[in-house]
Amino acid sequence: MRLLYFAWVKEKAGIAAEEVAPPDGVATVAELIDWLKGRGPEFAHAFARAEVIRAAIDQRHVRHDAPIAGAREIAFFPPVTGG
Amino acid sequence: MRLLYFAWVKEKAGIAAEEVAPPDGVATVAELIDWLKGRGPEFAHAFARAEVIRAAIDQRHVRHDAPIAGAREIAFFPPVTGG
Amino acid sequence: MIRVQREDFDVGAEIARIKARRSDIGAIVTFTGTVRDRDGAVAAMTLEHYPGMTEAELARVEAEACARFALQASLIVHRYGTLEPGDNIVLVATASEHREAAFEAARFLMDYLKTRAPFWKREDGPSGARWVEAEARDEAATARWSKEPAAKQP
Amino acid sequence: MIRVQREDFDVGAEIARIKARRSDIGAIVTFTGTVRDRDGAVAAMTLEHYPGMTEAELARVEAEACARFALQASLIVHRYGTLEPGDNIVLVATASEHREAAFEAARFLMDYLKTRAPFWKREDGPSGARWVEAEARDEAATARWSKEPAAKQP
Repeated sequence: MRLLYFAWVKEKAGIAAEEVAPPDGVATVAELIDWLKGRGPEFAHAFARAEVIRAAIDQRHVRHDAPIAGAREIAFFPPVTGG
Repeated sequence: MRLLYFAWVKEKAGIAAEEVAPPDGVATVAELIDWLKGRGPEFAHAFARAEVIRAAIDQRHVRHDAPIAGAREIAFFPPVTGG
Repeated sequence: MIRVQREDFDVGAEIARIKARRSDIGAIVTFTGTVRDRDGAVAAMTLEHYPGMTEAELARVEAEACARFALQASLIVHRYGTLEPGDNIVLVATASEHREAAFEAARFLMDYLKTRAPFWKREDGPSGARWVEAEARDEAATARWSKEPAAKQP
Repeated sequence: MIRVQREDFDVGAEIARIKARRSDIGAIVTFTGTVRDRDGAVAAMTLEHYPGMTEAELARVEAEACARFALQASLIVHRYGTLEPGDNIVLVATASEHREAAFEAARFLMDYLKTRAPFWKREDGPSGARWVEAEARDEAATARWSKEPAAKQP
């Protein structure tokens, strides 16, 4: 699946987009975040306050308990500030 | 004092503006309307439904119980429909 | 600022004038009221008004809005004379740091001028001319504001 | 209609486009959001967004507004890229037969896009760059709509 990062999540993670293949036990957005945090200090830093990070699966907002099975694109970003 | 009429009040009364000197007993807007109704069939027609007619004294909205003493200009008109 | 005029207005130009030479505004709301043709029933509309009182009343309404809401600028333009379907009738514009005050003030101005400003609409259609009747819901919309706190919003 | 663009927009031209070739509209409300300079603290603002999701989310917000309110037309234009104080950021326009629906729908669109559309503002000032933080009152403004009846207004 393809992961996208925006705003300060992107800056802290040091990457804008990547392809990943998380292991089988990773079933929800929350579990994906936990898995990402273990990939290195940048990700641990970017997702340190996981509760403020918002997620979208295939360009729709989802909660952290959403299942990721079948997702093609998952994005992580801070609360939006447009308008 | 100067009287002004607008919209259908003007059309029914057949006059847009006039100078009048009502007798001493005419102290309020309501009494002025009663006096005007006695001046002829056009005025009786224009003010037949007195309760829907709005009034302004010196360019400020007033109720029918407002005193007319000292008024320079009194206007009568239907409820406004601008905007 | 208020203007009562026969001529049309240009919403874009009015917004540009409000924004000119300042960068402290965050939100601008405009309301444009237009002559609505109801299935061909309106060939033209004539707006009569009470010169002198119109300006005084609009100025009072605008002053009341400025007292209630944290506005950086406000504008009321109201036309009179004969208009055709689609023509502009009234423009209200409000500017504020935040959208809440701009939205509320624009709505307040429209609600108040609908029941206070001395204008009368006469519609001319195929079946003759008729004076437009005031709507009870406009009175209700104005009355709503007297129940709400008059505190300035941020 | 929705547009996501780097270029500026012209409110007057957008209103003219909405009104073109029809005379059934009675009320047009516009909201323009601009870059606000807070006492010289903001030299520039950069709007990042999520191409693809931005368009999808704005289309969903607009469809929700059309389902809730009796609109004759609606428009959302949102800019991205680097902007300066005073520059336009967002335009929302709504047209309806009556002012209530136009006002309510414009406010609904702004409240929803503030908490749903994937944009992020970065302010560049004399003391460096900072990401603008989301405001709790924007969440509250959006939540307000889920308490209200979704019935169409006249």
